[in-house]
Amino acid sequence: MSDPNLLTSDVEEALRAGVRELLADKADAATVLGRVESSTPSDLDLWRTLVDLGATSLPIPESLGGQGVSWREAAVVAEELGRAVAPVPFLGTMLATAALLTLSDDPHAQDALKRMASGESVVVLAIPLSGPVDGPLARTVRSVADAGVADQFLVPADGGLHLVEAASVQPVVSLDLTRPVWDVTFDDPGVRLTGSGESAVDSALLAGSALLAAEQVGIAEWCLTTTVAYLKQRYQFGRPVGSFQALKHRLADLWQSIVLARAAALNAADALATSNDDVRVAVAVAQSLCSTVAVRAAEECVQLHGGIGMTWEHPAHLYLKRAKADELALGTPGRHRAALASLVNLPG
Amino acid sequence: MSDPNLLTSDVEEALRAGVRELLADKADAATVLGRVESSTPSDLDLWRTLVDLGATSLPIPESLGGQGVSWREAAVVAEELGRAVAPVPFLGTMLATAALLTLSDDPHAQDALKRMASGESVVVLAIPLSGPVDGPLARTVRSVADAGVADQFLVPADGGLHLVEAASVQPVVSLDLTRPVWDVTFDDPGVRLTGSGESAVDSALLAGSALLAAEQVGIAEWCLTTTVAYLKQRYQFGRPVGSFQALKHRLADLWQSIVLARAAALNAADALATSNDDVRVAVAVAQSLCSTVAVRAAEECVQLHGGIGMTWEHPAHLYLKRAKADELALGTPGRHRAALASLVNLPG
Amino acid sequence: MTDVRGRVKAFLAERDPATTDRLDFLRARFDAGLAWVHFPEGLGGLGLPRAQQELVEAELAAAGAPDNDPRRIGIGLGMAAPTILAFGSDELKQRLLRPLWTGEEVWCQLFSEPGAGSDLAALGTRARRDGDDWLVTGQKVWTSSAHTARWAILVTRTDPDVPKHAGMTYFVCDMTDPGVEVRPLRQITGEAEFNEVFLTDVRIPDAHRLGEVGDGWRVAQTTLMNERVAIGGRSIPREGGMIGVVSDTWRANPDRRTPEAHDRLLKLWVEAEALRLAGIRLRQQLANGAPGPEGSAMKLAFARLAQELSGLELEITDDGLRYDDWTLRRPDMVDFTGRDAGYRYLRAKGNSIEGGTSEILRNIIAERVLGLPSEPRVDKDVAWKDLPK
Amino acid sequence: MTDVRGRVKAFLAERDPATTDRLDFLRARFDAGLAWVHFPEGLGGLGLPRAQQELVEAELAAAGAPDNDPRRIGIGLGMAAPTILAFGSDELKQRLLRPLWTGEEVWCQLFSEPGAGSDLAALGTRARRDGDDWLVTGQKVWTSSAHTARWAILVTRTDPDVPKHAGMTYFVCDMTDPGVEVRPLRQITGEAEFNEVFLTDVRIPDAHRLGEVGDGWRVAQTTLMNERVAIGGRSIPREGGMIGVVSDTWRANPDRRTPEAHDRLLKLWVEAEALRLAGIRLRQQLANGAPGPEGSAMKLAFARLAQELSGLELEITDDGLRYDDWTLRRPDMVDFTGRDAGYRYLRAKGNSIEGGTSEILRNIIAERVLGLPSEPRVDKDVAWKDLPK
Repeated sequence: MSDPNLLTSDVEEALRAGVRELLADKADAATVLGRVESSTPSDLDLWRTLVDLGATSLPIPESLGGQGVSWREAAVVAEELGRAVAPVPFLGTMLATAALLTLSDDPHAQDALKRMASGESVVVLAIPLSGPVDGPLARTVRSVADAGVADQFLVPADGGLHLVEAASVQPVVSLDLTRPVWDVTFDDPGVRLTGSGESAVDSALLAGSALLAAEQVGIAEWCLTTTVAYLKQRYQFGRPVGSFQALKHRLADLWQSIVLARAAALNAADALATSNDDVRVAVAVAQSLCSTVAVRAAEECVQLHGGIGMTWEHPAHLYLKRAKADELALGTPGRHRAALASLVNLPG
Repeated sequence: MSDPNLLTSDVEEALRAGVRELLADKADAATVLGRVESSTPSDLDLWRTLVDLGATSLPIPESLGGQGVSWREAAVVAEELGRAVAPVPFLGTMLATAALLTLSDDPHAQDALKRMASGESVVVLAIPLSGPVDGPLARTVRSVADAGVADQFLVPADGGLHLVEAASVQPVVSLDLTRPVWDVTFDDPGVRLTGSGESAVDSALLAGSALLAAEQVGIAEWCLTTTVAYLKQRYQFGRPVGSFQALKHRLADLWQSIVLARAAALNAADALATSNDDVRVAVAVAQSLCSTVAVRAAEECVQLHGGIGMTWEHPAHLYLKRAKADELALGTPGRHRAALASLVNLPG
Repeated sequence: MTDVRGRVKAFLAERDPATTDRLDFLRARFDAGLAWVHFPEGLGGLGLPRAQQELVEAELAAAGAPDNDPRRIGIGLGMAAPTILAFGSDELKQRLLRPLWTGEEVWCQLFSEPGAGSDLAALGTRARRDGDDWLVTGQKVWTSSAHTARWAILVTRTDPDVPKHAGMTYFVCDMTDPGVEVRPLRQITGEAEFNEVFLTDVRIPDAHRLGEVGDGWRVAQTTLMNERVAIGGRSIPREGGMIGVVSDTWRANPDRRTPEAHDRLLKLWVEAEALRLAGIRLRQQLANGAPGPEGSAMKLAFARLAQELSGLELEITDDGLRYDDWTLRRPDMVDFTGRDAGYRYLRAKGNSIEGGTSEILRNIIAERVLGLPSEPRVDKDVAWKDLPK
Repeated sequence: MTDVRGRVKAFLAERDPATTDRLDFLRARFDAGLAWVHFPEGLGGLGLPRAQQELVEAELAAAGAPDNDPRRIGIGLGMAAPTILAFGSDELKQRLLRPLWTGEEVWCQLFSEPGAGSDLAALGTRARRDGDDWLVTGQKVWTSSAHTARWAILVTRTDPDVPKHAGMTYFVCDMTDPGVEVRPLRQITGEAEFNEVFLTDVRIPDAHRLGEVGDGWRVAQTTLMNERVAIGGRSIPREGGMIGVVSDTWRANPDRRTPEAHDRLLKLWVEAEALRLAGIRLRQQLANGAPGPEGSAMKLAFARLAQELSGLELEITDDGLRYDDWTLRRPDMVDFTGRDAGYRYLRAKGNSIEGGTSEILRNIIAERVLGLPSEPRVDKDVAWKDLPK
């Protein structure tokens, strides 16, 4: 097995810079906090700009109006969206994209991908963001990410995937304010796409987990950077708080964890992009590690900000809630490790 | 359920002071290191003095020549022996004592207890110190603690306990220098004692685990105290190393763990002494916690001593080896927690 | 020795708790010296040893007497009262202690500031002398009960030209003064337990000063020494508190179980049980008259456990992505069991910050319990106004 | 640009590795400038970019050429050679570098002292001028290879009356001097990888000084900057190193498995894999000419992983109470896979101490990578002799 490519290319860095600049402009902390307290928590204006930038259709082939690049680039976008906890329907649409790409012989699937690439539609995969997806799905799917702004849903049922409009989409009071979930009810079977629904969902979960890992790296880095900046300018006992050794050591350890998490996340995206045999191992490694690191980073961010980190007005809580929800999303670290056990012959 | 008594009495403190004084005199670090490098790693002179002090026969009834007190007092002795990593056959004989006390209607058992109380015999329970004891025992029992100085063994076989002399006792190169193990072979069935061998071994394991927890508290406290003392007098960068905040916080956390471990160990000894229904829970809690705390304390002791802690001449390694061996002894923390799960209705 | 039990019985004989108005009963109890028996006579006490209070409480509880809802007025009872007793004039004691104890007047504590959290002595709220009064201007934060309080204990800076510990002065502040503005401070849970308090030329008579001018640090120490983890009179039962909630969540949700979560739960169960036992031991030490320093270990362990348990609970609960309510509530106190897993997770984050951060607590343990040397200090001999902020 | 590949081919054409004596081959390689191509001509190099060395190594390895056993002479190659090159006289370079590179003369490093571990600049080994020589007296510790070394790099204190960083001087020390006494230092593993070195009036010619008198700290920095985690040219395979050993132990001992140990193993497996990937990434950055600071993260993570893995291994191995051998051995290097679980457990404890403790590494990361402020310093402006010790 040759080594994965764990460097980001100049093209990838240019994409990152573009997205980051956009988010700095349209999704600073105050804007995001205001947005999530409103009745329309998802920012569709921002989404439209991302569509125009091509950032939402990176893995869709050019023939269908997408960018025709790879999941590596999508992971760059995920990381930047995580760094800003931007309230846009990226994860839900990427799950749908990955599923549809496995069924792209079907003209309805092609059409859906085209509409997604152009921004005409927001199509979301109707699975519970947390919890088992392997059971039979009820008419109501609970806790679907990004459902509130979806025009259509991809619904796994009877071994296939169905392209459906929802009968109702009910908001749920969600822990994660920047990626709330909805309960979605269907009463129309819609269009059944040709091909295996199971393998489509499997592909979606793999891609979604790899993107989540990238997002978690973005979250963790924001938390570390913000904490370091705060501790440099906060004085107590006549010294910058960041000069106290116990805190320095904790932040050094956190940085060390992020170095490992970043390598694992890049590896998962690269494995996905190159469709290599190792992708399941790569994704399980990345998800279990990055979930944990992001939660720890967010928890340290709150703690090391002291009282101010406990307030609603400081953005730290948005990251804490996202990090914790991400840990539950698409399998907890423990479940990813359990999956790994059989992949690498370490039976329990 | 009324609260356990988690204070030590004046009598118990007097016992502690007596044992501690004796050990300071006869088992300081240099003496112990010299002893364990010799061909006779167990210190029978010291043992004899402990016998004379009554410290080895505390739970044996006065009618059989013992002190007729309880396992609480035995735990005080275990803690002090742990604090000194004293190379005496306390654990092995206490395991045998606990087993024999459940069979004390048998005149051979009474005789054995009498001989143990007087110091005439050293009787040891022939079970592997680490690893499962529930399987059928072979003619050779591997890794028996304190076997090298035993005159007789209690051997579980065919559902009963047998009082036997060993055919051979082979020294094993042991990780724990201050409590080495031996492989013991039997060819004579000896005397079968009346009563259930299983319940005798079960009682022995409960008592042994509670004593081990007390021992681990002693180990942990020595490691903390010694490290604190070293860091106060060691200067680097023009300051006592103990003034560096990162180390202070680690030691504060360690102290906190020891506070909890001590309460758990006292509770286990008290539950054993009062034969209360809760003893299995109390022992599982104490063993799983105290094992972990002792290992962590010993590992921190080595690390925070820097280079000197890595040398053979400094006693830290004796504690590290004992703490790690104790963690494996009579069930790892994970196994004790697994036992707890069914006791407190937390199924996996 | 005064027969406390006899006094209580005599008191009860005159006033049937079942038929006496609650407030009348409490006032009469104060006047009978049965409020806090270790306080002086005339101020709600009998000048007796503190330990005797337990007898009084037990007798009154057995008779079904109303209490003064001590959790609700904890700051008054635990912090203001001992400080007023130690440093207040006779007039102040007479005026303030009775309604404080009965709960007729709620108290709050104006100590922390945005720039002075762990480093309380850095505080910058200025008090300037104005005739027989002081004029106070500044901002305080993390003030619970400020919106219901009649009075506050307040620490101010009266001399910025001396080192920080030397230039502070301590007052009793009337919260109805027009210069006092209270704003709810919303937390990450959505609710607002605490407040920000803005003080603008608040006028405080010099007679409301506690301790000498410039002696505020020492007075504040008296207050803070009384703010310690309350050790109740009774033991917590096994699986009391958050471990019980999480254990029940585990039992109720077999689908969410994984071997990894199982062992994590068991580890936390073990630690929660050991923490409970450490509490029993500490209470037994107290009863024995020989309390150890273990209380600080318990606060540290409690915060960590609450955080880890609530983090685990979100993973094993039915749907951890949901929250119960983001409405801006104004609760009287923390409700760790009445709300859902998400609330517990978020609220527990405060356990290692409020009442002294875990970091400060570790410093204190390292220095006072273990005797490790302090770090080099750069702020001891510098005038407050010259400190970097 | 010099065609390195051509040079190697020409060199090999004249000397068949299969028939040439190993030492002759190595000496000739040095003389041909193919030892370290980034060194100057005449000193084993060709004055080329460092990256070209990899081509040389690959060509020679492909031809089956002997190497100079770089792990065995790591201190000479990695630390002494760059320092001699930067600060040595021409005579010293000519005399020392060739046998250093061929391995004919082994080097050791006399830096650490019992009282100067993390704080190297506190060292107290005194060098006093004596005519054209220096007389050196003191004690060094943790010296690997001292018992086989011909030469040492040595840092001493020449002026105790100035602050500690200013009064140090750096020398090349002849280990055969009669004033040098080497004693094995037994470790907790039972073996003695390291030595204590006692120096008593060791006579060193002034010509063996590297850098100016009083400039030893700066010279030592050159040495230490070259002592970093060696990033080999090749990737480690998955499950390479200790994780592979422990995974195999797991596979071999089903009886010892518990759910708790299982998840712990998987966590460590994940971290080991991520550490391996971080290494690949760092090498790719280096190859790209843009190395990041991640090497220090890797050392920190490596030490922690080695310790946790070996701790787990004792729990899951057949009988963790046994040890393979307490004999006082004198190994050339650490043998993490050839010995048993107990050895790995004990030896791994050194990973977070040797080559810079994990604590010092965290300081460095916090200050140099994260840019956090340093702590107040109490030792900067004090004469060395007045520092508390």
